[in-house]
Amino acid sequence: MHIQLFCFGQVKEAIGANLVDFECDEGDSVKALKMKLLNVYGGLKEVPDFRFAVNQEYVGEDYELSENDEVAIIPPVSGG
Amino acid sequence: MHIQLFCFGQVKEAIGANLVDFECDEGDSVKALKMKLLNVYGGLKEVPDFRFAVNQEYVGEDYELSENDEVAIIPPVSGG
Amino acid sequence: MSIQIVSSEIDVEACRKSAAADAAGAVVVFVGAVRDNTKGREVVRLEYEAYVPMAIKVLGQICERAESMFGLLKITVHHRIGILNVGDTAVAIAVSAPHRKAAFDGCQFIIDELKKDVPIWKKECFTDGEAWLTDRP
Amino acid sequence: MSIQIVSSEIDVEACRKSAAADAAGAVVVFVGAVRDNTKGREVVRLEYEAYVPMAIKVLGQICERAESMFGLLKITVHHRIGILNVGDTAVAIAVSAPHRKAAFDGCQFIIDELKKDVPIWKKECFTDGEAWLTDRP
Repeated sequence: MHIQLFCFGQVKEAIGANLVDFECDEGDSVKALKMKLLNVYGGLKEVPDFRFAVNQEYVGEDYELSENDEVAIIPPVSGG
Repeated sequence: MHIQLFCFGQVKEAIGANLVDFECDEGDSVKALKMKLLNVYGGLKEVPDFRFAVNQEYVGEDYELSENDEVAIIPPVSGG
Repeated sequence: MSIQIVSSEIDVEACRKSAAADAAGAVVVFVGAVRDNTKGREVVRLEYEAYVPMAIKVLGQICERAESMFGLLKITVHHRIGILNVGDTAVAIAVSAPHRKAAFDGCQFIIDELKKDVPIWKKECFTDGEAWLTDRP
Repeated sequence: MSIQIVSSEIDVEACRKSAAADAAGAVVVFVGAVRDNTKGREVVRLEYEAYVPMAIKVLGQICERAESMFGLLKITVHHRIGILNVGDTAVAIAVSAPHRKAAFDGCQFIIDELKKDVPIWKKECFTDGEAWLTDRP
């Protein structure tokens, strides 16, 4: 299953791109995606407490992903 | 003893002027002045909780007045 | 510190700019404006008067306390007197601080104290009469 | 309600004016500016980036909550992204309310929530290095 992954700030630097196409399995939770990402991109371990957003809403780790979801990895925000 | 009396807002309307020369006795306290004023200007009784300032500082009722003091009667303020 | 009682229009943007500082991460501006109603009664205009020299003196004392209590960097307070119409700015308070909490707290402190102690008065002129404002907001 | 993420200079005065309303007795404006130092380290410039569509969406949700929690009349939030220098405005938040307490509380709520949840990031560039800001202020 194919998802779009948006990366910002420290995450973007850890992954080396601000948009990547990522393959995961049908029915994968956000938690499963996180494990896979940490395996592929070791640099993510350096980023403190990142959250996930799906289709521009924050989601918990139990959220079940669907084909073509727009997923964003949100490192600690620092606007303002 | 001679003092200058500045009047504002409701006090000005009760007294009918914004500056009056007022005679009181040597060593009069603000409290004594207040009693005299209430006798002369009955309309002052309608003004809620006015305070006194002498030479542009708030003073308590025990404050002892001096010749040529600039006294102001301060009705409830409503700036802003 | 800039404290003024003026009888013409207040330039809020100039107040804000005068409070800016390189060490300031936060500027908070409070604008008190003439509302179109007071508890449902339609307001036509307000008339402000002040005991000007004392108002400036008391405002200065309030701002000095705010500066030391909250660590403010710059403070500007301009209050207008005379006849004001709906929408007019009666007071503008601009403060700066390294961080936002101090700026919010300091600005709110100044307007709260102003409303308690600064010798300025407003008479509200309604469509059906007029009254000196006496109840504290 | 006006919410914008912009890459050019923010017009704070326009933000303030857009929040004015005849029923408003109070307008509070918060300006977040680039400080010349962070904990004593000299700042050269900041680089802001945002996940723009989500930032606008989350800001909209925050402003809707603020509106109903505090009874705000109008709200304008403009946040700048890109490269900013010392003194530049990073964010301007202007809110109006019938009375001042609601305006202060509502404005402070919006900037507090913005700093917790809106997907915007700043990298601080010092004279001696650079770092993504991660500790919450």
